[in-house]
Amino acid sequence: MAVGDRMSTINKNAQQIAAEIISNKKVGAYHHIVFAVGDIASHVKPGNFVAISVGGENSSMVLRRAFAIYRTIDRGATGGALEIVVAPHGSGSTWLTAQMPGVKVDLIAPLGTSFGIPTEPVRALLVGGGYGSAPLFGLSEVLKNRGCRVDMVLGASTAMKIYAPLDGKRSVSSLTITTEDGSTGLTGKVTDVLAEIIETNQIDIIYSCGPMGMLEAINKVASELGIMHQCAVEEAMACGVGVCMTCVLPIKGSDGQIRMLRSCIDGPVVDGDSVIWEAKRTIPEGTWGTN
Amino acid sequence: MAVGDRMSTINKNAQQIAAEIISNKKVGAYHHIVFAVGDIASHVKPGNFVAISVGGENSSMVLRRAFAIYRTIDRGATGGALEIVVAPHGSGSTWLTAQMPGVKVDLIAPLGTSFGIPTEPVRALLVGGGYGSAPLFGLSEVLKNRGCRVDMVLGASTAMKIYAPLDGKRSVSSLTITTEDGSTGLTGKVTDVLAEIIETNQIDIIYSCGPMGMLEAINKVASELGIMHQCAVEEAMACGVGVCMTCVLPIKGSDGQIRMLRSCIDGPVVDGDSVIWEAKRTIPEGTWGTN
Amino acid sequence: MFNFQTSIGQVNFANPIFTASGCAGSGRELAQFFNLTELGAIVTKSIMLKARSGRATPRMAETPSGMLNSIGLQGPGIDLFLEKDIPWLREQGANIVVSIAGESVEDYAVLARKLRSVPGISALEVNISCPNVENRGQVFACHPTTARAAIEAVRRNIGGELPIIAKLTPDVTSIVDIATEVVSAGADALALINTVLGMVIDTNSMRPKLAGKTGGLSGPAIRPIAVRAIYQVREAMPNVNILGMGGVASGRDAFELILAGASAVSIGTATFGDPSAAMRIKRELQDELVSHGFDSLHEAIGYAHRSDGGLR
Amino acid sequence: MFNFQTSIGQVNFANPIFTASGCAGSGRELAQFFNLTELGAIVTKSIMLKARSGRATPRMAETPSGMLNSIGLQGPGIDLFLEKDIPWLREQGANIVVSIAGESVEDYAVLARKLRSVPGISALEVNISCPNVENRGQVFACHPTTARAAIEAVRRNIGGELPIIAKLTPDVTSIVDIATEVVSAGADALALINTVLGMVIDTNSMRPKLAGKTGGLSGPAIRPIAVRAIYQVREAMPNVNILGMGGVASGRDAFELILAGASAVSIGTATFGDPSAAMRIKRELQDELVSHGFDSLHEAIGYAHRSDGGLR
Ligand SMILES: Cc1cc2nc3c(=O)[nH]c(=O)nc-3n(C[C@H](O)[C@H](O)[C@H](O)COP(=O)(O)OP(=O)(O)OC[C@H]3O[C@@H](n4cnc5c(N)ncnc54)[C@H](O)[C@@H]3O)c2cc1C
Ligand SMILES: Cc1cc2nc3c(=O)[nH]c(=O)nc-3n(C[C@H](O)[C@H](O)[C@H](O)COP(=O)(O)OP(=O)(O)OC[C@H]3O[C@@H](n4cnc5c(N)ncnc54)[C@H](O)[C@@H]3O)c2cc1C
Ligand SMILES: Cc1cc2nc3c(=O)[nH]c(=O)nc-3n(C[C@H](O)[C@H](O)[C@H](O)COP(=O)(O)O)c2cc1C
Ligand SMILES: Cc1cc2nc3c(=O)[nH]c(=O)nc-3n(C[C@H](O)[C@H](O)[C@H](O)COP(=O)(O)O)c2cc1C
Ligand code: FES
Ligand code: FES
Repeated sequence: MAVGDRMSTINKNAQQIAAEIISNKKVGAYHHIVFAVGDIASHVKPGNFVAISVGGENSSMVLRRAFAIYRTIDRGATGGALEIVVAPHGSGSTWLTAQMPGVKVDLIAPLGTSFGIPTEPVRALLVGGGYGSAPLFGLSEVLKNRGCRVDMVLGASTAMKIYAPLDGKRSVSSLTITTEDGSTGLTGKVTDVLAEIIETNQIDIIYSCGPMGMLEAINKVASELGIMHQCAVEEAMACGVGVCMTCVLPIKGSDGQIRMLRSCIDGPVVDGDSVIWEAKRTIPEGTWGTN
Repeated sequence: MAVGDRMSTINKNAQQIAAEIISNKKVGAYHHIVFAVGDIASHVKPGNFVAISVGGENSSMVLRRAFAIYRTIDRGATGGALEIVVAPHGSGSTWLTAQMPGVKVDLIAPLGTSFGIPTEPVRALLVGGGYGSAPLFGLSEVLKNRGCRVDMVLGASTAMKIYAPLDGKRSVSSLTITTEDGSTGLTGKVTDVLAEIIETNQIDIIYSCGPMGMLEAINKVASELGIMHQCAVEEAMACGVGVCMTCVLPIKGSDGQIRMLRSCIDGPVVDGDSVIWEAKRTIPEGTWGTN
Repeated sequence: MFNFQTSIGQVNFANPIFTASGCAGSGRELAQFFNLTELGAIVTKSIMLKARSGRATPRMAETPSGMLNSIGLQGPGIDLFLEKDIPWLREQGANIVVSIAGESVEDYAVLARKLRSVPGISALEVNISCPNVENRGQVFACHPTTARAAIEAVRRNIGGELPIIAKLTPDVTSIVDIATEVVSAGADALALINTVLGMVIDTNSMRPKLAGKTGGLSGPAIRPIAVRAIYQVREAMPNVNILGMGGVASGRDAFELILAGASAVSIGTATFGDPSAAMRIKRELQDELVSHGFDSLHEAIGYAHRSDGGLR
Repeated sequence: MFNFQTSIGQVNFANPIFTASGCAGSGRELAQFFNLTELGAIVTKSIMLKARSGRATPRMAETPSGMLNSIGLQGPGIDLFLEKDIPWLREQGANIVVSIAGESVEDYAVLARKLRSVPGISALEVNISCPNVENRGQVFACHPTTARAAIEAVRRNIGGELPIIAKLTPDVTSIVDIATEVVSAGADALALINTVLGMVIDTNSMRPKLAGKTGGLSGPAIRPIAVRAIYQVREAMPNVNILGMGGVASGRDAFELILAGASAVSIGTATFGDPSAAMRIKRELQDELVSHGFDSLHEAIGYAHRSDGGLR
């Protein structure tokens, strides 16, 4: 997926609405929350995200929170629904997970890039960490419909943090689970099992979503094996719509130039190899605009 | 009531608790809200107020809001209840009036001075403006029990803003209502009818609660007729417990000295004649500490 | 008919709601949410001479009723900006205020020269809240002499009609002193206020949250500082137009800055929470003005100064 | 056993949670809510030479995540204070830090002389964020020379053991410059930060909300400014103890100021929202420290400065 060439299509389908919460259920360590969003649902592609205002009126939290879209149900302008999976973490996500059905929240969707869908049937491996599994189920359905074989690896620190709903599982040919504490599946990290699964299933492309450290590790494996890798990154976002420049990542373009690109506009889905992973808290040398 | 000599008893009975809302009902322009407060109820005297945190977690409102206590029901440590009457005005009161039964709020009570109760049976006139009527009903019951005759005048801009519950009305010998728009009772202000009622009923003492402008006007009438007047003042309070010095009023002590006294500690109930009413946005000359 | 027009240094704007520099992207990002022509003006992010990567990430931290940012003026540099962004904005019919920032007095001079003959620009906002690389990284707007030097360089080179709006930082002992200095150096108007220097420490990592350690505090948290700065400067220089900003999130807030002395109001952080904030605020502001009996915006500007005197 | 002790300029305190000057009344008001001996110290409201009425009302306005106040140092004057308040606090067994404020350099000198032989005081906090009547009402702490003069006057007159904590305002171009100056003038420690100058306009009356027009901004809104000031000063003078304050409302917040470099933390505005805030914060802070693996408070002080260098 080429980045940096979306200027004319920025936020093209994004709509800002007051969306009613239809359902909010605890699933393991997460909350599965469903919103009524009308025809927004018809514009969402796997990998897109939603930006939600938190805290209600008089909130001391001035910024939106971004959530990967788990899936949408397109029933037109009245019945469309959008689903997300939220980990109660800090104050914003904890507030959101405490909201009851009937409450309306200010929501903008769809935002950001989506996973690139191959035109030919390929063998795809989907790798998710924690709630990062959420956007992968919608992706797997799309891939399936294109005739792809889809394998999946999900990892987390512990069983409660594996998000793998039953109907989601059905859409994949194989599902491998790893937990660091061994409370379910294999003991270890997703990267411990990648090489074997890739070889066994002759994987052509990896799609991943999860913590940045995990994405980096997956990319290392993919690079070494010369396999394409698209990942959905997660950088602190203040606006989610491209106006604040807080969410940037050093990304190498097709011209070989590293640029600080916005992960909300040129991401969250990016080519794993285009990201300069080792640039933690620094600007990589040679980045455009460092001289 | 002598002010300035309460140092040793400051906040004596005050307790800070998480109080559950038992009921929240709209009454005219106001909300009548009942809290479960346990044995706090047994310490409340007419004129005391309660200070409530507003906005919940992550609230951008850092200060408590003060509300006159309408009445309490003393059923001991488990069953005690405390009632207030709230006008949804700005963000804090609007938040409070939107809270449903079951919600717990952080509440401190009882705070401040109370109305002085005469040792002999007297003829008392209670004058309330808007939600300022609230603390007068509890007062009227106490006075009744002491054998006093109680007349009442309530005023507001319009009928919806007259708070006069049925059982409250029963405790007074006469109730006169004035509204500025004439939508109920007599057209005009409370002060239009005071002189006549005072004369007719041979009033010995006036108790009042309401907007500062009204209290000042009542005090003028009381002064002219040489009648005692106790009023519950309302100054912007940041803490409600005497630590911030924001809520001060210029008050003349028994020694003739004007001091800037805290209306949360030395008030809200003060002698009408002790207040330097005309000192709006200024420090009266000769106030202690002006040199 | 309510008259919503305002002026900043001889230039008229249809309404007083502007975007704040650095808070509206290139304009394209917001165009999905409202028509840019509905703004009094779009103020571009501060553009520098050369392309700039900005600071490393993390670049932001949420704070109570506000946020910290340390973008570090990421941008394409003036040439690409004039080639790509300005023509696009002109095509949209947007009213454009260009914000410039330099690392040296010479930078400001060159930027002004590059802009002097560009058509379709309404005013120049000169962001002097940037480190002066020639003077130990001290911020231009922090000292009267460097503030003056930057503004004089722009004044000398901009020529003609384009009004200069000098944007000041509140992080000074006396903002009135700096304001006085830049006006005497040739600024036609003032933009008040830039962000306040702040810092957040991440209590998990136990290190500064931002890669750049300190950042600029913005949002409702700083509104009282903005109102104070605007009021003080208006009191000292009642005839200098002020473009006010700092924590405006509602029509009430915009009204507050106008009463303090702002002729127009820029919306920054509020846009991050609500991309259509500027339009909402514009509607709410008009309602406030009308409900307070004003027939025009103009009458309300600085209205809080009536009758009683200066700051006590 | 976790060691919660701290020290400010040679004096030890059992724990680092203090009240903030002007935010704890005379102590009596809070005594209903917790035992004052549980505090590291109670810092008294700034006391002046003579009784003072303070400013007219309204004296406060709530702001987003903060508040403005313009109390104007209302108080009984040093003599009554020493006669009534200090003995009462000593009776309670409270650890006492006395805050003083003057209108002239001579005031500070006289206050110090009056306090030098008073028993039961642990330290002196010198509030120099007050207008200097001898110098056009300019705030002492805003200029190196006047800040120095006030602290020197105290130093010369206080004699003996009593540590001097100079309390600074953040409303300056460089707080490090002022800090350096007052330390060289004899301050043993620094209190950072006093309130930030702000203003609110009441959009109903369309006038400044406070009778005194401007007021001091406090509360969580200013915490990022406090953290920045503490971090900067700690970086410049790692051996000078800092009493930190500004928007601390939780143990996490206190921990943040400690990581930035504070040896103790004062609780101000949070007490208005919750009279027992200091006790809650003390508990929460200890939990934070323990859960981060610290055996003592001491190890955490300034911990955010480890490894990488100065402010960029
Ligand atoms: C593209 C994208 C997709 C995401 N998808 C999900 C999802 O599906 N489910 C889910 O639970 N969370 C998701 N997150 C993280 C989510 O946006 C919040 O950051 C997280 O819930 C923490 O917010 P908080 O308010 O609880 O924490 P706070 O500590 O209150 O957050 C303070 C600020 O820091 C930012 N922040 C804190 N942690 C992170 C983080 N890890 N990444 C980015 N910003 C952070 C917050 O957005 C907020 O602005 C996603 C983030 C991004 C950028
Ligand atoms: C002793 C006392 C008794 C009170 N009793 C009642 C009562 O019984 N019922 C009721 O509805 N209200 C009462 N009030 C007013 C109440 O405390 C709030 O001030 C009012 O509800 C407005 O707060 P807000 O959050 O809605 O407005 P906001 O505008 O959000 O308030 C902002 C700040 O200003 C203060 N403030 C605003 N208006 C007033 C006012 N008129 N008086 C004092 N402070 C003000 C608030 O307390 C708050 O700190 C009383 C006030 C005091 C001091
Ligand atoms: C993310 C971000 C980027 C900013 N970039 C600039 C900039 O490039 N130039 C400038 O003059 N001000 C910049 N500012 C400051 C704003 O224009 C504005 O002065 C300040 O944020 C206060 O307004 P607010 O509280 O409405 O955001 C930036 C602010 C933020 C939050
Ligand atoms: C109502 C009020 C009164 C204050 N009075 C004083 C004072 O007398 N002397 C002083 O040095 N600081 C005074 N301060 C400043 C506080 O001590 C503290 O430095 C500041 O409020 C920041 O801390 P906070 O955000 O925790 O309140 C006062 C603050 C408030 C809010
Ligand atoms: S989150 Fe604002 S630009 Fe990406
Ligand atoms: S409200 Fe704080 S002293 Fe009265």
